Amino acid sequence: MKNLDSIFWAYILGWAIFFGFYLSIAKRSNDLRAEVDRLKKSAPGNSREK
Amino acid sequence: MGLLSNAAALLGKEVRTEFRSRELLSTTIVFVLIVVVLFSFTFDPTANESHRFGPGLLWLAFLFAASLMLQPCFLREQVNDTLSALRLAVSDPFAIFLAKIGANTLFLLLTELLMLPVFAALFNVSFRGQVSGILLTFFLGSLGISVAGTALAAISAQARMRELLLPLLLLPLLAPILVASTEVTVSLMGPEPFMQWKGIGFLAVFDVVFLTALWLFGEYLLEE
Amino acid sequence: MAAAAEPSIGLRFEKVDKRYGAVYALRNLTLAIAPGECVALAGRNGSGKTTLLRIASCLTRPTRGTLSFSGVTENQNPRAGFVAHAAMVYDELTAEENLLFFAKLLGVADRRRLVHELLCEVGLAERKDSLVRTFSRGMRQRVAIARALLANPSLLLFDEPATGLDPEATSWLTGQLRELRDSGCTIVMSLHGESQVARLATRAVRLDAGSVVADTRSGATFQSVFTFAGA
Amino acid sequence: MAKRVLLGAAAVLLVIAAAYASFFVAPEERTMGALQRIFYFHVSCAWAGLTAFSIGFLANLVYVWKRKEKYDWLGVSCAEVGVAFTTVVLISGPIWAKPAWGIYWTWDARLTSTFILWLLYISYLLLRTLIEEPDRRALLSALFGIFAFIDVPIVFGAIRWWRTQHPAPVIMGGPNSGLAPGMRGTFFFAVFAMHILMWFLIAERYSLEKMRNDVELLRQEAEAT
Repeated sequence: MKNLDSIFWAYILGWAIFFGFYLSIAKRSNDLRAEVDRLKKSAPGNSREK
Repeated sequence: MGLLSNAAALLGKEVRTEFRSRELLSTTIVFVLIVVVLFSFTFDPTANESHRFGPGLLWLAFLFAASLMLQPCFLREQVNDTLSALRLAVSDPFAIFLAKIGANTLFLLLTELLMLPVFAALFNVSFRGQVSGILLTFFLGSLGISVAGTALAAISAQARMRELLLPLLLLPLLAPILVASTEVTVSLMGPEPFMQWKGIGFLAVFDVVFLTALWLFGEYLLEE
Repeated sequence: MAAAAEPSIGLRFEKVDKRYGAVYALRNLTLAIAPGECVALAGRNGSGKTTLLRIASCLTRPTRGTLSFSGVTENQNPRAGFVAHAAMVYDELTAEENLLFFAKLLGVADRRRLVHELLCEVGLAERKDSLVRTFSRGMRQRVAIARALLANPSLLLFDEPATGLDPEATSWLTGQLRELRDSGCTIVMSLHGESQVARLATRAVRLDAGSVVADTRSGATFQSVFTFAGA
Repeated sequence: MAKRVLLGAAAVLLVIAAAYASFFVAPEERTMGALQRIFYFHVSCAWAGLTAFSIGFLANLVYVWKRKEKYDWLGVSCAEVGVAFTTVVLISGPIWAKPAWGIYWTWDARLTSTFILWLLYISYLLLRTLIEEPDRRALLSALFGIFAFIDVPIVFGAIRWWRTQHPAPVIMGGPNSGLAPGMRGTFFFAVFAMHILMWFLIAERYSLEKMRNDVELLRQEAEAT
């Protein structure tokens, strides 16, 4: 049935977008965590414990 | 000093400075002229149903012109930081918005009326006998554009890339104005013209909603 | 110079912070200025002088803390006269048109007479019909001062009024300020180091990194406030 | 941290269950056949997107009033999640419309106002990148968020009055107007699943924004010494 694969594509694209969005959040979070560690290392003296 | 008298004084200044230099009006009129002429290249002018899609193109030209014309609205006030002087002098910051909306609506209306005959000729549309209806539509449409446009000009004046940002913020917001104005203008310029009061009411609702929003949140737009 | 008819205005900063993102322009600033005082603000660039004046003029809101006025009816804007770095007048209008416009906004009665009088006092009577665009820095400062005096304010704020003025304009400015001070106006002015204008001050306060670090009212000498070799 | 992982797992499981239900549990729709099964995914995403934007609108209002940073963080999180959901709606819509009605785009009031909503919030996110100073950015984007949100019902009204030529088919008419009992259960389960996913994504994005602020404070301190 032709239109079954259109449903298939709709679902796949939909989930791809959600997963891609979550990945972008995760990636941005990791970059920030790396930044936090870098900052902590460079100025250990006065950085407040997070 | 009341809100209205403040707004009147401010409007007087806006109009006087504009008619002294006339730079805003002249550039806007020429811009709309160019856009309308270019639009008319895109189809066969002798087509008999040009009255159906001509007004749409006309209003699109007005929206583009407005999104560029509203740029200097607050940028001019940043020169010499006159915006701070205004904020200190007026009793209610909404007066500043009222005056700028009045000035922008006036300039837009002037541009639109000057363009009407040119548009009628290019798109071979007749508007005899319907001038009052068209005037009302042009006024309500321009007011809607000015209200939303002045609010967003205050925002974009404080951001980078402001020349590109204002059209980007404003054009999607004005989608209802574009649809409503085009529909009313089409029915006015059609073979048997009639007045779509529903559309006029719709435009009035848009104007009131955004004027109220500006009245509630206007002072925060100017805040430092 | 019209004497300040209304009772002079005092103002009080109570633990005021002003934050731009993570940068503190003002940090926990507490300062009380009594009516009629003529306060000079000293401090390096970025010490918070301009921010303090912009908050005092109600143009900017403090992020935290409060600013209160005495001698003003409940929550009524004190309509302070504010002369900043920018002239705050329109280039495309003439000096007279600018003053008439702002007088109309402020609802000043008998505008023409007051504007004419102010223009004479600030020495711009013969240039009243030329556009502000054509004015020099000194002349812009005069128009700005005239604009600030339109509402006959009893609180006047100046942000480095003397910078960029030639000696002749500076002595004119000093004379104007002395007259205003003697007429009971409360004046707060930020100054760039010791200068002829600073000697008018009845009190000097030094700001550093957004807080008060020296105040002649709490013992510091004028000399130390202005030449404080802060860290 | 564990709570968020739990929420994430729940969201994923629920969405898969909803998909399963819409394929196997819900009865076959007479006229459109299997094609109609995308309806549960498409409309539940639209509702979740709209809920996200509504929460964002409230966050904007409260930020303008209270000026607390956390409302700004919530506002931008809801906006981004809303854009993600609306993107799915705008993609799954035409994919389904083509076989069903032979056209990719219909001037249907809901679809069009969703598209304008999507454009407005793309501009909202772009505006945020063009203002550096955090407090200014928060205030101005909150104000634009308010103007953008009140525009959407007006767009919906305009399109419905002038542009919806053919009456939307029964299924699209109103989600539960033409729904048989079996369908309604699946439909609301799908809506519930999508809202859990929305909640999870907003929570994740919110913690990212909060971390970004902490980093800024740390960077500021590092510079200060």
